[in-house]
Amino acid sequence: MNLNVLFFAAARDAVGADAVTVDVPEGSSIGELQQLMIQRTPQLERWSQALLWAVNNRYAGCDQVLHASDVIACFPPVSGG
Amino acid sequence: MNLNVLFFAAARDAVGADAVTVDVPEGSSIGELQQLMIQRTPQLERWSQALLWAVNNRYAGCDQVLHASDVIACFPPVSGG
Amino acid sequence: MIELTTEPIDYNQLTESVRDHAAGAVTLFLGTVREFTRGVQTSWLEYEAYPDMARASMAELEAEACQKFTVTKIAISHRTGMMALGEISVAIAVSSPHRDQAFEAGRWLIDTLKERVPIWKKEHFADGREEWQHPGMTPQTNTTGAKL
Amino acid sequence: MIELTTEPIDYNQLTESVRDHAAGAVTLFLGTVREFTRGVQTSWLEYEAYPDMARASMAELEAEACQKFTVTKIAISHRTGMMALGEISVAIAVSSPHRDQAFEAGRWLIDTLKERVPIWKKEHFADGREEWQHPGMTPQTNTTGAKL
Repeated sequence: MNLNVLFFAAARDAVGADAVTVDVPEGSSIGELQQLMIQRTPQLERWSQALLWAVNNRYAGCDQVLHASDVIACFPPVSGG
Repeated sequence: MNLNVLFFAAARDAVGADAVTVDVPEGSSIGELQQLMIQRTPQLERWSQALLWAVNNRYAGCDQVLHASDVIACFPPVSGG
Repeated sequence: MIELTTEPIDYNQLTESVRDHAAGAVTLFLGTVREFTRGVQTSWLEYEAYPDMARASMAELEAEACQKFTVTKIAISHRTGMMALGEISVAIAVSSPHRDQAFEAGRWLIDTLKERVPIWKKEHFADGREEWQHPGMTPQTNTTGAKL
Repeated sequence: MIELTTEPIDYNQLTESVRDHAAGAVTLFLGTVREFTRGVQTSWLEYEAYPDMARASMAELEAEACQKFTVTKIAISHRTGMMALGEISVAIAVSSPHRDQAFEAGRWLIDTLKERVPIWKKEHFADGREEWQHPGMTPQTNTTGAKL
């Protein structure tokens, strides 16, 4: 299935795009998506311990299973306020 | 010596005046002044444990010795804010 | 900045007066006239001050807070006279490089102001009663002292 | 009330929105752009948000604070885009019957907003460097990751 992934802040700078579309097997998890993204964009490796993921506007853990309709985002630790 | 004593809030209501002049011996203390005031105005008795005194805009203890030029004030526990 | 006023407090001006490029945080505290206290309805409040000492005492608080906390600027305004429900009786603005100290100093200032500054509040209740508020003296005591 | 805006924050309006006859206390917190951090001079800041999630996340904070604390009303506004020294990046207003809870809720809201809400700050330093701020990643790490 195709997933659209949004990137923000330094993660967007690393990827070089606001969003990318990736093709993953049905039933893939956030953890698997992250591995794939790091393969495609080695600059993300540096963030591997710190990268945060959100699905449908909520933080998601590594084992959350993804669906084609999900709104997925990836970003570094937040620093608002 | 004559001392002018200011009263505020419920203490003023008890005394029935914003200020009174009392004649006390030279070298009198706040404690002695309070005893005298309670004799003159028995309604103050009720506040005897709680009455606060100030001399020249600072809180004063019972044994502070008074001088004719002092600005003296007497009032109940504060409740601003 | 220290102010004792009979006019409505302009907390916007107070807050602007503490803003500073050295500060990353500003806290503002407003004390407002609350309608219900322990189920009893208030109609309006009256605040009385011993003005000279109240000003001196607030200036002392400001100086003491600058010693105890890492603050950039402090502004305190207390209003006296009659106040309707919702009106502001006191405003305290603090700026600091960091938020921790802005919160701590703001909290300490209002707590200590309520303990020390010679200002008194008289409640005018909806049932027509009126009563000076004196912390540490129970309402029971207040009521029985009716000759006051 | 939750707001994510590119315009200057009107903290006066925010504060008015939480005032209430049920409240005896209002706290307002402002985060402002500070000139010096650990001796390094900032020229201006840039804030970026993930807007949909930031709004949802701030609304969650508001709901959670209403559970954890005795509060009357809460209003949160965060600004994004470029901000000059002294400008307000975030404002949080809380009203409560009593001051303890107004302070506690205000403190918890800004602390938790900084942990959770997907907004990022980029420092533009006076020496021309620029750097995304990421808590938990040391400036050292940030600098060596220069390909980013």
